[in-house]
Amino acid sequence: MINKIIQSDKESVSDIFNGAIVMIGGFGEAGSPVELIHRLIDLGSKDLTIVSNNTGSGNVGIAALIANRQVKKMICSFPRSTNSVVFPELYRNGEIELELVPQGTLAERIRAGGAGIPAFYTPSSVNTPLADGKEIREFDGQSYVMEYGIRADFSLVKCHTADRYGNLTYNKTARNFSPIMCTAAEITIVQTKHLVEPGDIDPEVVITPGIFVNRVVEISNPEYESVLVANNERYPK
Amino acid sequence: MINKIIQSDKESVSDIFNGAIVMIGGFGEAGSPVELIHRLIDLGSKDLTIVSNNTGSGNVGIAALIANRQVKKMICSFPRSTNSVVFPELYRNGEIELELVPQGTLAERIRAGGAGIPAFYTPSSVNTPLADGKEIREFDGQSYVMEYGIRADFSLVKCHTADRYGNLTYNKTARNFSPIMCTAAEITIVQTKHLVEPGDIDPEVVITPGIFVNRVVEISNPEYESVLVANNERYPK
Amino acid sequence: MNGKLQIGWNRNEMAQKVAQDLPDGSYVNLGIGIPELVADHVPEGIEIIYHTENGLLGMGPVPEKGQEDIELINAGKKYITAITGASYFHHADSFTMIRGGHLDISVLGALQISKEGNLANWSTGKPGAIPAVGGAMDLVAGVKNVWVITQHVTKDDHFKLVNDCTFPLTGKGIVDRIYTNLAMINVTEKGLQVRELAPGISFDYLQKRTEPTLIQ
Amino acid sequence: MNGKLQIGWNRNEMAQKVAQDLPDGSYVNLGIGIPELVADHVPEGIEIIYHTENGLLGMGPVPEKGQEDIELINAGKKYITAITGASYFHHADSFTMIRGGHLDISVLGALQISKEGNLANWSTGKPGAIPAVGGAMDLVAGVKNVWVITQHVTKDDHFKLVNDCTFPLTGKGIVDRIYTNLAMINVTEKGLQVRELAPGISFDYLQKRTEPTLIQ
Repeated sequence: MINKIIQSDKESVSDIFNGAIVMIGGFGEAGSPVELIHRLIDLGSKDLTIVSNNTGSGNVGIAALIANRQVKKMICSFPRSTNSVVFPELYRNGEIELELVPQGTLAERIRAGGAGIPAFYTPSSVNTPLADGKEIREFDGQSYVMEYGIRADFSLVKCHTADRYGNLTYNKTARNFSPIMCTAAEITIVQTKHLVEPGDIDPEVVITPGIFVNRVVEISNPEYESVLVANNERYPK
Repeated sequence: MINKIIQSDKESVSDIFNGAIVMIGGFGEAGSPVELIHRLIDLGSKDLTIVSNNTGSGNVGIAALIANRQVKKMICSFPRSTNSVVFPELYRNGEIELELVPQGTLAERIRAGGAGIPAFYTPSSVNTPLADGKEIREFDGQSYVMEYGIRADFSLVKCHTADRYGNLTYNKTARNFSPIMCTAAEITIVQTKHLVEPGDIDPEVVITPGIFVNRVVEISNPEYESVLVANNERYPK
Repeated sequence: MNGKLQIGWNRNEMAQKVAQDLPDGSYVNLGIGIPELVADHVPEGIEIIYHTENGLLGMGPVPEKGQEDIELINAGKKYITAITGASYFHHADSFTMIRGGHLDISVLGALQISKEGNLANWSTGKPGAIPAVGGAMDLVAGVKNVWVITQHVTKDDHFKLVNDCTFPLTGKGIVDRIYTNLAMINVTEKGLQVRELAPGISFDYLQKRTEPTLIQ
Repeated sequence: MNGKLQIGWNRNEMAQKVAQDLPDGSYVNLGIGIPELVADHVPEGIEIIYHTENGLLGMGPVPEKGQEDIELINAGKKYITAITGASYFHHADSFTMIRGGHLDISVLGALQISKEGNLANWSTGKPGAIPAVGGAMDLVAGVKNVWVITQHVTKDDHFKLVNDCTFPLTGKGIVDRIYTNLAMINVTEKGLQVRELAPGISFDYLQKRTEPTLIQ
């Protein structure tokens, strides 16, 4: 029997090794797998490359992972936000690398990684510093920049409903990068709010088919960054 | 008010011009927009380039469009099937062009066309005659072939449920190429089995968001190729 | 806002100007800041569909107090609602809409706009600045019409409409219209053409606050 | 089938051999023809998920007579069912599974297989032949393990296991295992290695019907 459900969130991330490339779903706090990130902080793996749209806020979630000096490099589109203090400070001190990628290019690079496409051409960032040093090529008289697919060792994502096959659905704009990140990692680890029986998710509305998922952990009452930040919480406490 | 519903199927296709590139959804008969194709036969536009996975069966649907000498060129992955007689005959006589594309490359080229990606690299068809004359490039020691995005002037697709915004859902394996074809055409024309009010389709389960759709025609009792072929039907009758 | 007297249109009036120019049935992406206000000013009787690049087509108004949903936010990470007939999708599909040319209009903020329609809106390039690009480069590369809303000059009275952008570019030759507190301006092949002056603003007053020579 | 006596395993037995080798929990794509029979022979107690490239993960058995659904078919356009826990998706997503390396095993038919694991299975290249490739080139390029089921020789007794394919290739160096009516053979760096002979088939008998020199 195929059963991707793992009882322990701690166990679900236990093989994330030093130097791993880890994709983390979410746009801002929506869809951010806070519990999985905190278990990664508990684990303490170092020199991680994190692929995620933002760098977190306050001292929880991704920001806490960065503050805990586990992240060597961020690949993201928007490394600052209202309550973002950790990344900016380390970045100014030269203590963390940044690969800044336009948001749509980031999404397409992740999708390409998952789809076996090693590289593609996009009009985004042409004639800007973010295209510096990259191959520029004309198609039909327009210029495009070549970008590479990205693959990760692990993806950590949060979903709304999952079954033992790893079929997933998401909630509203918490979907964002997670479905494509599920496709682009060797090991995809999912925290779900609801765990259901196979068949409870209509085959027509599955967003992530189970083939893209390796492990599912039920986290029924997930924490949210904004609530933790408002309460001045830190992780580790 | 946005209202993409058109009452007349005849009117919905009336601007398909001679020489147009037309994508047609469907894999075999599943998802084939038979009524829209027959209206295109009524219209009689010539020198069409048709992008569709197959070449139809019997003397209805795409096969009838080809038999009516409206198609200059087929771009497809599998131009023969059990009851396919029209295309093979014209092809052997040199009366129709064929661009044979691996099925996954065809899908990816259509998706790229819709996503503003002019070209990408794929491992499919490397070291085969279908890569002849195409650019081959190495990434990480593996060879890939460059393929171009495809865009069309029109896409004709069939869906299960639609609303006036052009939001669509599909039925089972009748989904196939249609969602990506909707993204890749200047004008996307959809025949739907069911027409509903906005909101009747849950925003979480919309497969084709309305932005990709221009016209929706309700065809409540669509015809199916296999039934027509079994009854020895021809179009035009 | 910055202690100065309001000259010309205020932020809401600028947003209203943009809203009045949106064609009925348009698909529109609103950037962070003043562009967000556009949604409040759409004339009655027309229907605009708002896209937010984090995965929603059919963005609705700000939710009532207490009705906020942490998992329903816009690109600026603010709480929003979804209209009847909306749809959710993932990021790759969202940027298919943007990069694939499916949106009609992108309304963005700006740091600098050049007379050729170059836009700089993501980084001052200064040492210590944290560069953050978000979806801006995809929007200007993919959306048919790019409109900018911005104050006409910086807070310390530097030009924002310049001969050449000194800040890093977001895109080259991509701005079509500029809505400022002082004027509405089209970017044309011949240069910046003034379409309308704010009440009480003279052409000379505008020209003094604009580096490139304006076309009347 | 062709009037000859059955030598070695029949089609169902070949399919059964493949089925017995599928690891529990595998994601498997079955090609058209003999590969389709594999689904009927999976041992009890293990769970295999079948993918059909026209947009279904979790393909189930053939439907009962009268229960066919025109809009639920496999890649061979035959009526199928969907298992509990299945999912539907469009073609680009389906080939993300294939090209992206997410499937474990692709089981395909063959016209020719070379000693280096080259496969020809889509065209004889003869004048007048209608070339039709379908998803075969994507499958062999993207799926981790490619297994072939085929009769050991052609109907008119020509080699199918050859030194070099004379028909147009589907892929180069991509076949891992060959299941024929006469033997199970692994494609190794050293050449074609026989794993098992069908009952009553000697190594010499097999070698005579195989162009490359076999490894015992």
